[in-house]
Amino acid sequence: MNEISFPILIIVVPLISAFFIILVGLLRRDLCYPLMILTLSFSTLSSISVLKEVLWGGTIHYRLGGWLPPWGIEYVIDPLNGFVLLIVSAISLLIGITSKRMVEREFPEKATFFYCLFLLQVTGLLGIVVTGDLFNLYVFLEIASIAGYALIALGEDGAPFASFNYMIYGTVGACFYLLGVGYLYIATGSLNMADLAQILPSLLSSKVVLIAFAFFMVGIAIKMALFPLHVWLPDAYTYAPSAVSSLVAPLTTKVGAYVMIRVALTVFPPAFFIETLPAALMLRWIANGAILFGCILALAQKDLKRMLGYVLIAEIGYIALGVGFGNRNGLTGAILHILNDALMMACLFLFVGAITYQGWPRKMDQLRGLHRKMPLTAAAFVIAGLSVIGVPPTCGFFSKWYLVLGAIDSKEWLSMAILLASSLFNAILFFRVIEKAYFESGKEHGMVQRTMEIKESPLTILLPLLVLTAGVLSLGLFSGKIISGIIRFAIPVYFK
Amino acid sequence: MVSAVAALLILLTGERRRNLREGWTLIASLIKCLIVVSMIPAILHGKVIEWTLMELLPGVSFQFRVDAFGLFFATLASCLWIATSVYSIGYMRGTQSMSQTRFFFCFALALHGALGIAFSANLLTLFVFYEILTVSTFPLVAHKETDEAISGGRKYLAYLLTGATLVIFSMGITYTLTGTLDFKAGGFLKGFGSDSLLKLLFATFIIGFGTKAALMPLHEWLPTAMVAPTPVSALLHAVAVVKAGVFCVLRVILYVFGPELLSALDLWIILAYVASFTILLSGMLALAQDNLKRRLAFSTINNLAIIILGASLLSPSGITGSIFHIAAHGFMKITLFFVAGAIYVKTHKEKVSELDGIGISMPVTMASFAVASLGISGIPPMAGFISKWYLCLGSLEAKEILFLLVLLASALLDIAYFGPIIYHSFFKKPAVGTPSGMAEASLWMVIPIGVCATVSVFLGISPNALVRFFQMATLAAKSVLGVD
Amino acid sequence: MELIIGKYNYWIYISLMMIGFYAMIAKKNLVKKLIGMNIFQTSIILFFISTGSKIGGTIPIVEQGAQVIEAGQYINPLPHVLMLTAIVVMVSTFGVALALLWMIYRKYHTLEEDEILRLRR
Amino acid sequence: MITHFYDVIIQTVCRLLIPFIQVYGLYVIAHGHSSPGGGFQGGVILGASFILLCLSHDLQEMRKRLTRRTILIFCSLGVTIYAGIGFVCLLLGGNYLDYGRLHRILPVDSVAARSLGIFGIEVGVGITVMAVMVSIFLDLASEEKVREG
Repeated sequence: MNEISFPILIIVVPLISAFFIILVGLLRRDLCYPLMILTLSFSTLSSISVLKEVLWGGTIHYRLGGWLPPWGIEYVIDPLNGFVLLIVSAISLLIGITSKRMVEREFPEKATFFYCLFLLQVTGLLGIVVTGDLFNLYVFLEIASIAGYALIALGEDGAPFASFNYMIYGTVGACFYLLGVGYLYIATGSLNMADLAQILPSLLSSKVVLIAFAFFMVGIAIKMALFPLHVWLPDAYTYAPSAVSSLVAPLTTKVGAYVMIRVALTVFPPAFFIETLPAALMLRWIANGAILFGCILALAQKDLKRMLGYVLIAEIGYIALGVGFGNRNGLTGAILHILNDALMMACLFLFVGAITYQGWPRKMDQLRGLHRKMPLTAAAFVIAGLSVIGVPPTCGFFSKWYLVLGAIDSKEWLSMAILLASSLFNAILFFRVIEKAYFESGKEHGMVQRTMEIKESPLTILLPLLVLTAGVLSLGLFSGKIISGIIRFAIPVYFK
Repeated sequence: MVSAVAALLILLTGERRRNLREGWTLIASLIKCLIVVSMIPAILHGKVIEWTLMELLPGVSFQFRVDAFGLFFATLASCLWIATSVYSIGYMRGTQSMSQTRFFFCFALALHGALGIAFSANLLTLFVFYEILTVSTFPLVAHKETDEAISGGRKYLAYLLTGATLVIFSMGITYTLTGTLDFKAGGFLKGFGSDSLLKLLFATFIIGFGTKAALMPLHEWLPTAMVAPTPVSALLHAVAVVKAGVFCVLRVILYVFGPELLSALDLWIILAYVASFTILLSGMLALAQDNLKRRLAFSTINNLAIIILGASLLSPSGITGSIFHIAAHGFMKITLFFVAGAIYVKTHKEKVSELDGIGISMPVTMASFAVASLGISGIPPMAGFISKWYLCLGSLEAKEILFLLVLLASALLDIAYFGPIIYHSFFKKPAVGTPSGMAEASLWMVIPIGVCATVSVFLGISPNALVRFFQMATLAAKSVLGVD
Repeated sequence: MELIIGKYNYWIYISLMMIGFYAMIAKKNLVKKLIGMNIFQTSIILFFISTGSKIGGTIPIVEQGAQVIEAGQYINPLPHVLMLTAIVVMVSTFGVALALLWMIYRKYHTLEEDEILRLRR
Repeated sequence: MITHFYDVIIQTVCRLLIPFIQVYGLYVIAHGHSSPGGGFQGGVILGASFILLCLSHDLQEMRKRLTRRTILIFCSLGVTIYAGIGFVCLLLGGNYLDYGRLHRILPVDSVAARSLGIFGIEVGVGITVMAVMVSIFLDLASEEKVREG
């Protein structure tokens, strides 16, 4: 097997094994889990090697079926999506490892389907990232979303209803995206991203292109839960089973953010996005709103998971803000934040998963004495929380730092104020939880009784959680390397 | 950095093996102090030790640099850490406090932060450790887990994180203006940006770091944080936290903006006025406090402002004096807090008005208290006298009689609020019902008290003895002003 | 007038889309919402197909031995192919949606949105 | 949901029709790469024939011929065929789904191999579509739990 076929293998291997798992599951149910882990580790390893390849040898083009673009579907990996690819596959591997115990606890009879859907979801996400074709992207977007709807519906009481709402929103988003593809096809006759990037600059005055752009943006904004199109998110992620929410929450929205960067800044010429249209300006304002709104509503939540949902909305706001600044620093911050936020959110949602697994209630005021029973898990939460707040040396600080620099470069003082204020909001949010978990030990009667049996989470949950935490802690220090080694190449030439 | 390792070890050792855990603390503090002290001779010969870990941002790396000023602060912090850890072992055992592992862990982490601040070579590294210090101190402040303690902790965090965001803002602007964040003696901002922008920048920097240095009107968290256990108060006031704040302010004044730029922009005078205002007001407020620790807290605010005032005068003696005052105040204030803690552990008295006659039952403790408080008031031969002397000289050099008067007035105020305590404790009859006779606190606590008091006298008699504090202070001042 | 008649396919797709949109937003019954969603999706399919079709065009399959290939005679196959995929996607969305509705129904014994919301309170 | 429902006309007509429908479905699949039609359409027709069977007779009748387990196997088998062919192309040194490469293992030339490759893919697609159609229908009809589309 030549090394150049890794791009396709990353997609195909999870896809095949997703269906293979159903076959296996009919015979030996206990083989499903190892198979999934094997698949995910393969994806992770190959995305590492692909990223290396890209950084050494430049962009990889892979033509499906040997058809030449713009007719055939092409998979393109450049530093930007190589980077996102690695994030997606690595985090899904970690979450995959944890899923076993949670699945066994929450819905053992559906384990086979769960693993199948899990792999389908990962396939979809990886596909979105890898593909170089706009329509293909739509297909993968829907694969990921449909798997996501089904996965979310596996959750608690409100889950089917939340999932249905998500589906209505998601479908509208996908359809808008599809319309955008259609209009773009009418205007250019091509669906290949690289091809489009060459054709589009001469067509920018066309109204059709303008409409296509608008549809793209709205569609993607729904998929990535950008304020004010975020309504589906808190419900869906709150009721989802823990293994699902810790996969979906960090990755789906981040991949959406990636699509936004891809479409707005590489398919369409960046100048169009920033100078010709007020799109960047609008995005900035929307992002400002998202950050404020997410933080303030998060303050009002009593359920830990729902609070994290709103925090996530605010974090999406950060990424959008970074893109909206339309300058080098802002974009660096946005791309870095895709990584950091994926890590932090995976860590936080996994934390919630871990405590739910042990039968701990998710309500904020019932977290007393957590650190005595589950010291490592609680420590992971503290570190991830600090990172969301943006306390150095955790990684959250560095992306925020770049965003602040971006704000200064584009003279957006209001955005900067909001950025800074949001870290204060986050501080209130997280320290409120930390206080509960650490200081008000379970003194009350009854509380002690019930919590006696609760122990630290099992190793398969704890280990990924700690790996993620270590990532949150150490990636901050290595962010200089990440930026100079990867992100620098990932930024479109326009910004250099 | 030793204390980070120590923190981990402490955490791992856990609650069960108390002696081992406390052993780690002691060993770590000793090793750390030795390492720091061993660097002194090299620095005094004018060398600068640099150590680059990795690049954080393009142009800004995670870098440490040991210069005279940083080493000065590091020496102070690490010496006091030994005293504090001995003392806190005694205190924690005395009060049977819970969650001691967390306490020692956070304590070690905080020290790690303080030393990191001392050795940082640029603003970003400094900020990293600044935040570590802030966050690790929060559990210490809220250690008692009562409502009062937690709200104190909240207040602490609210103030400090707000300050920190302002610092991020100002760092961002600085970085965009100059493309670097490395400290340079005499400042690196000169010649960048417009005057008004620089003024704004200065304001945000000072407000940002000034929160930690408890500069009025941003001091409110400090008295509230007095709910913390005494070793923590000592940490806050003498060893790390506020000292780190002051250290950062001085770094900004001297190494980011630089004296030239400040005098060109006339910013120093504003800062000096703010500091003087703080000095006078906090002195008066201290008079009004009945809780001993709160009184000490306002006294700390007072002294911090004196340090900042000295630095903002931008004259050689002023800077030397203010740097030296960091150490002098550190030793004296830690004595005072230790005494307050010892009294609390032994008698559960916190109010000044309850201290009648306590000097008779706890003679060593209260004698130390007397020594330290006289030192703070600036009476020779204590350490406080030397720094105040230089500060006064500094204000004369700057030809600002007003500030000289402020300094003198503050000395009077110091006497006014410490005098009665000494008087009451030694010369008033104890209230009826209290047991008489000798009742000192445990040796773990008395020894550090005695040692610190002795050192503060010692520093006054020969400021260059032992670790050559004074020489380092002069060296730092000279390097900043570019005088040889 | 010419705008309406000349581009009638667009008008049809837009009106269908709005009908679907209206149903998705305004209808209280979840099944009606779902039907609205389907109309919405179908309108997009129509839009794509109409952009690919030509009056008098033929299927784009080259007969064996055909000598002259005139591109103008053939309908553009690409939109059709795309829509084939899109239909698959939409059918599976629909399938999942029906399954979800079934779960909702079993839980609440109703499919009216406001009643479900009331029950959940 | 669907109860036994005797109607001689419906049952007889369906019994007669279903084999023809299925043959037609196979034809559409088989001829898909050289005329309108293909795996998807053929699969739908095949699936519809089973649904018709189910409607005209009853669920149990359907179950006898096509158990849930079989449907699942078909479902994943189809995808596996599809992806497997692509994979074989990959192993033979070409790109994914590069059917032309198949001539190395098939006793035909490159052009015919391409045609055969597409045919194989169509078969895979057809099987999957049929299985999924039927399984969605069955799931809805037999009040079973949620599954993916």
